[in-house]
Parts: sequence; C-alpha cells; structure tokens
Amino acid sequence: MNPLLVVLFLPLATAVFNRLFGARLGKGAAAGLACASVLVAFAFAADSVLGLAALPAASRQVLVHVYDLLDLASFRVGFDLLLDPLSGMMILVVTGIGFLIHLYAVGYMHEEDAGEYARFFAYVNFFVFSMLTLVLAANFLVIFTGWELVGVSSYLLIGFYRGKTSAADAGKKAFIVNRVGDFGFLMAIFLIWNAFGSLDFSAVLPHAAALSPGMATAVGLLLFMGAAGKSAQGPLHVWLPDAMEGPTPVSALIHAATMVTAGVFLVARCHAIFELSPLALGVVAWTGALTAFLAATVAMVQVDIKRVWAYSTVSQLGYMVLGVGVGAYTAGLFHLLTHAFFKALLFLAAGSVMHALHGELDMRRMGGLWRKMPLTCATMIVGAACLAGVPLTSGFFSKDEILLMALRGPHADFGLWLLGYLGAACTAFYSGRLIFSVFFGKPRDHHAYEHAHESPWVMGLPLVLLAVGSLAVGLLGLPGFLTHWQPFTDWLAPVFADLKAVPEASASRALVLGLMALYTGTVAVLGWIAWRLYTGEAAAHPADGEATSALHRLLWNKYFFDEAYGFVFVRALLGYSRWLWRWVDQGLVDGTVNGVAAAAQAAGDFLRGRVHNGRTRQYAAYLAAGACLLLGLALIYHR
Amino acid sequence: MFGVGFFLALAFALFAVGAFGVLTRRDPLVMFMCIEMMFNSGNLALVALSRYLGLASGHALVFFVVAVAAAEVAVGLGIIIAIFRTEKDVNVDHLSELKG
Amino acid sequence: MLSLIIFSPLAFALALAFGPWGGHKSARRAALVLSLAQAAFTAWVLWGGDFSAAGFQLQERLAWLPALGAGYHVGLDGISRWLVALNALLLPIAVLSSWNAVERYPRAHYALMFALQSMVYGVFLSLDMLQFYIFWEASLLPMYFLIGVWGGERRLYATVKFVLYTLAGSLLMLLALVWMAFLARTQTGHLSFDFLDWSSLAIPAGQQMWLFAAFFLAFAIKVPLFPFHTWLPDAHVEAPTAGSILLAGVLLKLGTYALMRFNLGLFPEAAHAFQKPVLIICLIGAVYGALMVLVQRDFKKMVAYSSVSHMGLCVLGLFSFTLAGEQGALLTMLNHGISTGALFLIVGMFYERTHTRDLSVYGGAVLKMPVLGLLFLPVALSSMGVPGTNGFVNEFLCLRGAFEAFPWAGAVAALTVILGAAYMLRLTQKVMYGPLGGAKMEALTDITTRERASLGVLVALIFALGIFPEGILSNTQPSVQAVLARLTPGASTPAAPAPAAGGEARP
Amino acid sequence: MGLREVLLAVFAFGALAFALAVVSTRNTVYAALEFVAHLLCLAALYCLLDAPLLGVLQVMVYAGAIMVLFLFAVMMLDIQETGRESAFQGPGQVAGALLLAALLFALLVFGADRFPAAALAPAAAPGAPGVGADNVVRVARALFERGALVFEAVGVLLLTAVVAVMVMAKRRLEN
Repeated sequence: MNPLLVVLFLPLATAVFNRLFGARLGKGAAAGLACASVLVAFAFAADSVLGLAALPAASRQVLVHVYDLLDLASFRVGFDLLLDPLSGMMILVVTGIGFLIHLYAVGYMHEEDAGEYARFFAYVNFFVFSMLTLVLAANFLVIFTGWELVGVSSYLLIGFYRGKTSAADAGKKAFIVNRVGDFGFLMAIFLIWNAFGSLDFSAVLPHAAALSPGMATAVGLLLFMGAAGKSAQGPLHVWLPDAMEGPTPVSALIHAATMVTAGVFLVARCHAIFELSPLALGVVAWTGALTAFLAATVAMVQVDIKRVWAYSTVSQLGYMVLGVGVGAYTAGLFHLLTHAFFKALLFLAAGSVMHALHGELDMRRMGGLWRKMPLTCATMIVGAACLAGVPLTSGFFSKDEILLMALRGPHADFGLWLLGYLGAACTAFYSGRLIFSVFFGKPRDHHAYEHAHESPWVMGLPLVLLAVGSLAVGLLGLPGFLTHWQPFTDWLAPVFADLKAVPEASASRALVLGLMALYTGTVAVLGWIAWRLYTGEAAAHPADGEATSALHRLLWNKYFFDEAYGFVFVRALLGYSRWLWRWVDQGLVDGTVNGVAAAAQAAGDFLRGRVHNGRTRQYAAYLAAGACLLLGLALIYHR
Repeated sequence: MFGVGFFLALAFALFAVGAFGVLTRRDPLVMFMCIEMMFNSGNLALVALSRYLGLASGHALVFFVVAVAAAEVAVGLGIIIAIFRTEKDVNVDHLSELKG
Repeated sequence: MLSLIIFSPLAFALALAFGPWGGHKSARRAALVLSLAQAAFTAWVLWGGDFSAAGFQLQERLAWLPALGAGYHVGLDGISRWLVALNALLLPIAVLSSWNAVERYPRAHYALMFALQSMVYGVFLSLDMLQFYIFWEASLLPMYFLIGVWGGERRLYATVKFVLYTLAGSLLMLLALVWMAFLARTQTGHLSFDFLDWSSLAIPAGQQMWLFAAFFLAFAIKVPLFPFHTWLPDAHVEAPTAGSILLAGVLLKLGTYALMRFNLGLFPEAAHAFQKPVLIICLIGAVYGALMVLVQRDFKKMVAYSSVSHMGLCVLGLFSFTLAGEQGALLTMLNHGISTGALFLIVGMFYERTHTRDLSVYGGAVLKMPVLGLLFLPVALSSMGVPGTNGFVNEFLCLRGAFEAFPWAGAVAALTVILGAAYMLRLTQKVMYGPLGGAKMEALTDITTRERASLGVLVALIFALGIFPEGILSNTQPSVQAVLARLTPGASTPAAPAPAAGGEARP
Repeated sequence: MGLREVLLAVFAFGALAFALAVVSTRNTVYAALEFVAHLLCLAALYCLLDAPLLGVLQVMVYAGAIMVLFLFAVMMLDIQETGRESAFQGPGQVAGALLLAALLFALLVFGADRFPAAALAPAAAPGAPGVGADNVVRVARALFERGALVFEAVGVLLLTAVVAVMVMAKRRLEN
C-alpha cells in the first residue's frame, strides 16, 4: 500500500462515509472524522514528499499504477499516479491548507443541523480527493477526471445552501463555465492522443518536440482554454465572483487556495508543449496580464468584502498566469504557493468578520472593528500586507519576481510589466481600502458594532497559523542577489530541467533594487490615500447604484460581462432553440410526418368522391375502359 | 366475301354500338335494349363460328344466352318499374343514392 | 439454452395473463418474482459463454422453412451479450416502477412487459434474418398496447404514430432482406436468410448501396436519428413509466445494435461511402437534440430529447470505424439504457406524487426528498458524462472515435459536452433546488424502500461501470474487432491528421 | 352473287342499320320497334347460317316475349318523351363513349386477327350443325346430352328470376 494511495483515497472514503451516515453520527464525530482524514492525508503526503526528496535530483519521480482504465488494442491508459516535486508541493498545499480550513469550518458551520453539517464535510472531503487526483495524475485522462470531479465538488459546495436560488444558480453557472473550459481541454487531449498515440505524461511530454509548430500552438491554446475555465482567466472568469454564494471556508479552500490554481498547474505541467509555440505562451501571458489589471480595477469599487477578495483572487491568478506565460514557471508557482496562504487567510478572516456580524458583508456598515476583533484584525492586516506587496512579505517577493520576469524574462514585454505594475497599484489601494473601512475609522452601524465579538479559538487558530505561514513561506523564494539559498527553485528544478536555462533574470542589481523601491513607494502612497479616504469622517462610499462617474458605473457593473453573456449565450441560445423547436421540430419534421398521414386520408376521400358516386353510366364507362385495358394487355403479352 | 370474318366483324360492330348505346342513353329501357343488343352480337358470333367449325354446341350456348337474357330483362324491368313507382322519374343520372 | 432465454418470458407472460392471480397486489408480486427468476437465469447462461474469441457462442439451429431458406438460428457473441444482460436487468426495474402506478388490468400489463422482453431477446439473439425481422416487428405490438392502454391523454395518437413510423421503415428492410436472400441463391445455389451465409456473400458495390440505404432507414427510425425522431417524444410523454423505461432502455438499442451488426457487418463498401452523410446526420441529431432539451416544458420530453442526443453520439461512434468509436458506441447503448432508465424511473416517482410532468410546478424537491436528492445526483452526472460515472467513458470513447476519423466531427460532437451540462443542470436546478414551488411540492414524500432499491441498483451500476469500464470492454473487444476487420480490410482508414511520432497502430 | 349472298348482305346491313337507329332515336317506343326489327334481321341471318332452330327461337322468345315485356314496361312507365332533350349528354361524354366503342371494336377485330378461327378448329368435326331437321337433332343432342347440367342450372336461374319479379311485384301492390 503505497502511502500515496492513502493520501488519495482516505478523503474519498471519509467523504462517502460522511455523506451516507454522517447525519446519524452527530456533528462532533462527522467533523472529527473529516478533519482527521485530511490531517492523516497531510502526514502521509509529507512522508511521501520526504521520501521523494531523498531520491537523487535527476530521477525524482514516483509512478504508482492503480489499475487499467482503458485497454484498446493499440492504446492502454491506467489510473496512474505520479509524484514529482511539482505534484509534491501541490499535495502539501492541498492537504495542509485543507486541514486548516477544515478546522476553521468546524467553528464556522456550527449553526447548521447535523445532516447539513455532515453533508458539508463530505463534500469538502470529496473536493480534497478530486484535487489530489488532479494534482497526482500521471496521464491526461486522470487529470481530466480530477478536473471534472473538482468542477462537480465546486458545484456542490457553491450550491450548498440548496434552498437559495441564487446559490443554486451560482453553482450551475460555475459548472457550465468550467465545462466550456473542459471542452477545450478535451479537444487538446484528443489532439495529443491523435499525435502521440498515448496519453501518459511520460510518453507525451518528453517527446513534445515531435509536434509540428501549428499543432503545438493548437494544443497549447486548447490546454490554456481549459486552464482559463478553471482558473477564471479572461472571458471565463465570470463564475468566480458569483461563487461567493457558497460558505466562506469553501471560498477559502476552493476559490482561493487550490482549485483555481489548477489552471496554472496544468500550464506548468505541460510547459514542454507551451515552450514549443511562442504564440501560445504570448496568449497566456497577455491574458494573464489583462485579467490581472481588469480584475484589480473592478475590485476597487466592490462593497461586499468577499467579492473584493474574489476579484482579488482573479487578479492574483492573472499574475500567476502572467508569470507562467513569460516562461517564469518557478516564479508563477511560487506566487501560487504564497497566494494560497495569504488569500486563504483573507477569506477566513472575512468569514470571521461575517460570522461576528451575523452575515453582514457590506463594508459600508462596518468600521472600527479592531477594538472588538483584535485577532481577526491583526491576521487580516498580515494577509492584506502580503496581498498588497508590502516589502519583506511573501507577496512582495513572489509578485516582484513575476514582474521582474515580465520585464527581463525569456519572453518579456514592457506592456506586460506595465499592466502588472498598474494591477499591483490597484491591489494596494483596494486592500488598504478594505482594511481601513472595516477595522478603522468610526463604526457606521452601531447596532452591529455592539454585537461584534471575536471568533472562537477553533476559527482563530487557523487564522494565526495561516498568518505565520504567509510570512514564513516568503523566505523560500528570496530574490537571487540576497541569498543563494533558493529552496523553492532548487526543489522544482528537476521538473523544469528540460527548459533551456533556468530563466535567470538578466537584470542588474541596480534595476532590481530600483524596481523594489518603486513598488514600495507605490504601496505606501496608495495606502496613505486609502487611509485618508476611508477613515475620515465622510466615508467616501457612494451609496449603491447612483454611480458618480461613467468609469465607476463601468467598474461597478463588472464591465457588463454578465449582462453580455446573459444576452449572447443564454437568451440568444434559448431563443434560437425555441425557434428551432417550434418551426423545425414541430413544423418541418413533425409537420411532414403528420402531413403524410393527412395526405393519405385526403387522397382516400378524393377517390371515394370520384369513383363511388352512384352514377351508373360512369360505372359502365369504367367497365368498358377496364375491358379495353384487359384486351389490350392480352394482345400485347400474348405473342 | 361472306366468310366467318365478315360475321365476326358484324358481331363486333353490333357489340360496339350496344356499348355506345349503354354509355350515352339516359333512358334505362333503351339501355336495356342496348345490353340485349350486346347479347345478340355474342349469339351472332357463336352461330357464325358454329357454322364455320361445324359444331352444334355453339347453338346450345346460344340457347342458354337467350335464357339468361330473358331472366335479366325480367328482373331489370321489375326494378325499373319499382323505382318508377317511388321516384316518378327514371332518368339514370338522377338515380345516384347508392353511393359510397 | 438461448431459445430458453427467448421463450421463457413468453411462457411467463402467458402464465401471468391467465394465471390464478386475483388482485393487482398478487399479480405484481408474481411479476416481480418471475422477472427476477428470468434475470437470474439469463445471467447464469451469459456467464457460461467464453468470449475471448469473436465467433458466435451457444448456437442453436432448427430448419423451419427449408424451401424458403429461412430457419430458426440463434447465437450470442460479445456485442449482443451485454445488451441481453441490459434487457434482463431492466425488466424487474420496470415491474417495480409500475408497483402502484398501474391499477387497471395489472395482469395484462405485466404479461405485455414479459412479451416485449421476449421479443427483444429474439432480436438480439437471432442470426436468421427472417426470424430477426419477425421479432423486430413483433416487438412493436406489446409496446403498442402498453402505451395505448396505460398511456396519457394523447396516447392513441402517440402509439399509432410510433408503430406506423417503425413499420414504414422496416417494410423497406423486408424488401432488402428478400433481395439479399435471392442474392444468396444466385451465389450459393440455395435461397438463404442466414446471417452467417450472408456474411460470406460478395455483394456488388452498387447493390450494396441500395441494401445499406434500406437497412439504414429502418434502423435510423428506431435509433432514432435526426430527421426521424419526432415519434420518440410523443411516445415517451404518453407512455406509462414502465413503458418509458423499456422503450428508452432497450427498444432504442435495437436500432443501434442492428446498425452495428448488419449495416457495418454486411455492407463494408457502402458503409464507407455513406460514412460522411451519416456522421453529419448524427452530429445534427446530437447537437439539435441537446438544444431541444433546453426549451422543453415537459419533464419526459426533456429526457426523450436527451436520448436523441445520446443516441446521435452513439451512432457517431459507430460510423467512425475506429476501435475506440465502436467500443464507445456499444458502451453508450449500455450506459444510456442505465442512466436514462434511471431518469425515467425518477420521472415516474415524481409523476406518482404530483401527477404532472409540467416543470413549472416543480422546485425545491430536494428539501422534501433528501434521499432522492442523493440518488438523483449520480444519474444527472452520468447523463452529463462526468468522469467516475459510466456516462463519461462512453462519451469519451465516442468522441475519441469521431475525432480519430474526422477531427471536425469530433469538435462539433464535443459541443454536446457543454450543452449536456447546460440542460442537465437546468433540469436539476428547476426540479430539485431553489425554494419549494407551491402546494404540490409541499406534499412530496421521500422515496420508499422499493423505489430506493430499483434506483440504487442503477446508481451502483453507474459508478461500477464508470470506475471499471474494462469489465465490459475487455470481452466485447474481440467481436468488435471482427466487425472492424470486415469493415476496413484493405481500405486504409482516414490518415491521422498529424504526423504521428508515436504512431497509432491500426487494429 | 347468288340469292343467298344478296339476302345475307341485306339482313346484315339491316341489322346494323336498325341497331344504329335504336341508339339514336329519341322516342323510346320507336327505339323498341327498331330493336324488334333488328332482332328479326338477326333471326333471318341465323337461318341463313344453317341455324334454323335458333332463328325460330329468336323470333319467338326474343322478339316475341322479351320485346313484348319491353313494350309493357314502356306503357307502364308512360315516359313523357324523356328523350326530348338530346338523347346524348353533351359532346364530351359522347366523344368519350365513341372513343371507347371504337377502341372496343378495334381491339376485338385486332384480337380476332390474332386468333384466326382456323386455330380453333378441332381435329375432327364431331357433329356439323347439319341442315334442316338434322340440325334440330344435333342441337338437341348437344343440349341434353353434353349440356344437361347447364340446362338444369339455367332452369333454376329462370325460376329465381320469376320469384324475384313476384317479390318486387307484391311489394308494389302493398304501397
């Protein structure tokens, strides 16, 4: 029994058990079982990663074959697991942060009744299993399986409050948009199968050079379409903000730390294919940069704290995709790691605030909460600092690395850097805006303020741990000139060994320091502006709806993506189908069928009227004609 | 000149005239006569062939044809008179109740 | 042994119809016991066959009309094995679904179901073409009465349309059968309707076209493929639950099975000639069917149109002439039978409680029926083709086959992946989630143990086939490869689009 | 062209002429009389064709009995000159009827040509119709020896006809 199998299948087992018998066990047992299984999974994951680390750098791969999935004559694919530094890192993140979020959820979901409680933990465990399948996949079929299962668990968790139509709609929207991405991913898989006759990473990725440039671009773009669907990039980002309908731990786990990063993971995993086509990489980079900037602008005007963090996630994912797009896979993944920590922290802290204010999410009705919730406030400030890129925090290091690569990396482009920099500026502004309007300044809603209270320890502990983690993880990827101790880059080196050269930024020390100074200055200035705006007497929030400027209205309505999709896809498609149904199906096809029947009947009536009309002389005429006919035939055929 | 062909031709001519009469006349009595005419053309042909082939059975057949014709006329006229009793009009074109 | 499988349901039907079962309670209990016995017997016989080779097993032959060359000849091979198993599985479930639903003439109802069962066995197992034709037509009769007597309001229109439609198609097939028999006489000296004799005939290409077209029309109506599908929604809407389950679960498969066995088996050149047009019809059918589901108001019509879409995908796999496509098609027949059977079962459960199929009345059912909510999800996922359920495996293989043959066909067909998710989620959302939709929803009671048992079996199968597809694929492979060998002996299959480095070794 | 041929020609064309007359006259009574003349011509033809018995039969049964019945019917129905409007019904129908009649005639002639009577001649002529008294004996033998069964059948037919007419007549009396 390979430890990997335990890591993978234990959460599944507890998920199924909880779903079927959880309600009867009672809340304590159900939650305990769920958290324990993820903790044990984390332990085994750590053990397997340590085992992996012991292997020599060159052959740092463990392949586990579970059973045969498909065995067509010339093509075999099995349910195989692959542990290598990339997936090692990911399983640690998934199980580690997953456990903390499970712990937090025990407190957060306390009010639910036993049935719903067990169902929640079953779904979250099922999500951990799906994410691990995705991450540990050794071939394209298993990664696609994980891909879809993660989509299903996100559908279930977003639509967890089944009674609420908005939650169910958000779940449906998330799954369908994911499915649009999966369509592209499926096309890529078939193209790869056509080209290589196999789906195993070991057979496809090392021989990627066999792909013609055109085919490489096609596969790359289709793979990125799948990645964009899952990581909410570009046009396919619309589902993430609505996914906030789900409980907050779900937002933290799925829509911040793990699932949304699957797209970045996929691009990193298939970097061999992407390297073959600069066009595909360009598209990835530019989509990432654009998404990062646009999402950041929208986040500046949102009032619902969870939506702010949702758009912030879309923006940060944009950075990771930008990083990967310019060929700096390690930098992108490093940002993925740091983001997982501080974004999970921010969501949990937001959840804690919401929990304290009994579901209140609108920041305009908060303020001065730092006296009531010191712990949540402190941890949230740490998280916001990392997000904004305050110097010496993990966010600062990881985002800088990406922006540096965008400027000087192998596929660098100044436009990319500029978009990235502007995005970073907006990020600093909206994180400052949120912190100051929630925790500082005068409390705006005294009633809510009175009742605010600090969250219980079971929610506080994960916050503290995540805060410490956020700061600590930054040390793994310090900039090159500071120290040669690069644990993160070294750890991932074997995975990206096939790249021409580890993309060392060809930048002088002066440029790097200059850039750092620029970023620090921006953060400081924008932070001060936010302080002035949101802690002064007249909170500078325009009430909902009456947008002061056109730009505000544009941002407030999130660039009208939802309305556009609603019109183009939903209404147009349904209208067309309805037309198709009425005219083609009922009219044309069914019409002909019924028409044939009616015609037959009409013909019968017509003949009856003509022949059997009682006129004897006509009968005589028919008789005579018949006689002639028979005589004629007899003559013709009787030689 | 007066071989069997001539008589056969005459019989066919009579048959055709009879058919024409049935098709065009609207008075049932005349139609009956034309039907009788067609019967007779048959008889003529039979007699001509009997003479030509030297057979007596032709004549026997004529016997039967005449008998049948007689029965047919009897029943036919009976019907016509019955119709006349109720309809007061025997024009064939007006009698079309027996329709499908 | 096979003849016993075919005719034992008939015997049971007679026993049920005229047996000593008084009320409707004893009749349904007897029907259940008999159907389970039948299923067990069939399973035992099927287990016997050894399917490592491609040939026909357990053959039985009887000279019936030697003058005509028509005999009684049955046989079983990898392809028909699992379809027979599906048939055996669905009967007990159908009986269970009519447990409370049918009060009028219960004995006749169950007897007809057994008769239908026997006819379907006949179609799947017969190797003599005349015998196949007889069973093919005979399978219409029980269905005619099932829909005609126990159906909904417009049942007469629906059932007459159903029977006449199929009949019209298969008359053309009869002509083709006779033509083939004479062709056999010209080539082998004696008139013959035997499928094995026909397989060895050298049919001139020109004639093959006509014969293929005639067969194809009859089977396309049954599948149903795009232009010939309008009878299916009407038949389903008016059919009782048991009727719908058997109609969707088994009768549709007669068409696809026959396409695979006869159209591909007997007429290779014609199959290649007709490949593109058929693919286009299937593509239209698949995408069009999915679009239709989006706009339906009636629960059953939605599921019926989804069947049209799934079946379009199945025949798409069939006509890709690739191993993946054929295996995918065969698997689609099985999985569609299970998942759509389950869907109709669920529709039946709702109909029993709310007596309406109009979706506007539904909403928030999961709050009142949590257990159904638990079981409904896997069925919906299977219909959408989510990995881990059986729906994914056959969809993946069919798309793979289509993609291998013509990448553009694969791409268009893959659209059904998105549309499938769209319509299934809309259905789930409309029925299960959201606030309780009015009085009818308040009165909902959760599903009883009987309903849980029948639905549970299907859900278990959905997961089992999803996780271990090899269980079925391994023993249908030899037979499918035999069909493929006949299809593409010399002709090279369409070249793979890219210069394959790894190289795709053709079977 | 002996006397026999002259008579044959006269009666043949006489029969044809009267036939045409029957078809074309408007008045029903004239039609009946013309039909009687037609029958007489035929009877004469029979006699000339060595079928004296038939000739006499024709005159007695056909001309005598059946035509008398016709005249009775004409009297009973007191048809008021139904033939006033044109005996025929518009050009279209007449043309059609003419076409059909011509077609019939052509086909029959063409047919007769196809099956020359000679082909029908039996090997031996068992009993030529004979002349005079011999003819009656032969016809009687043909009628009662070989055609006895048919003779009885015709008897039954006549009986049913009589019964039928009786039934119709009775109902007429009631109303």
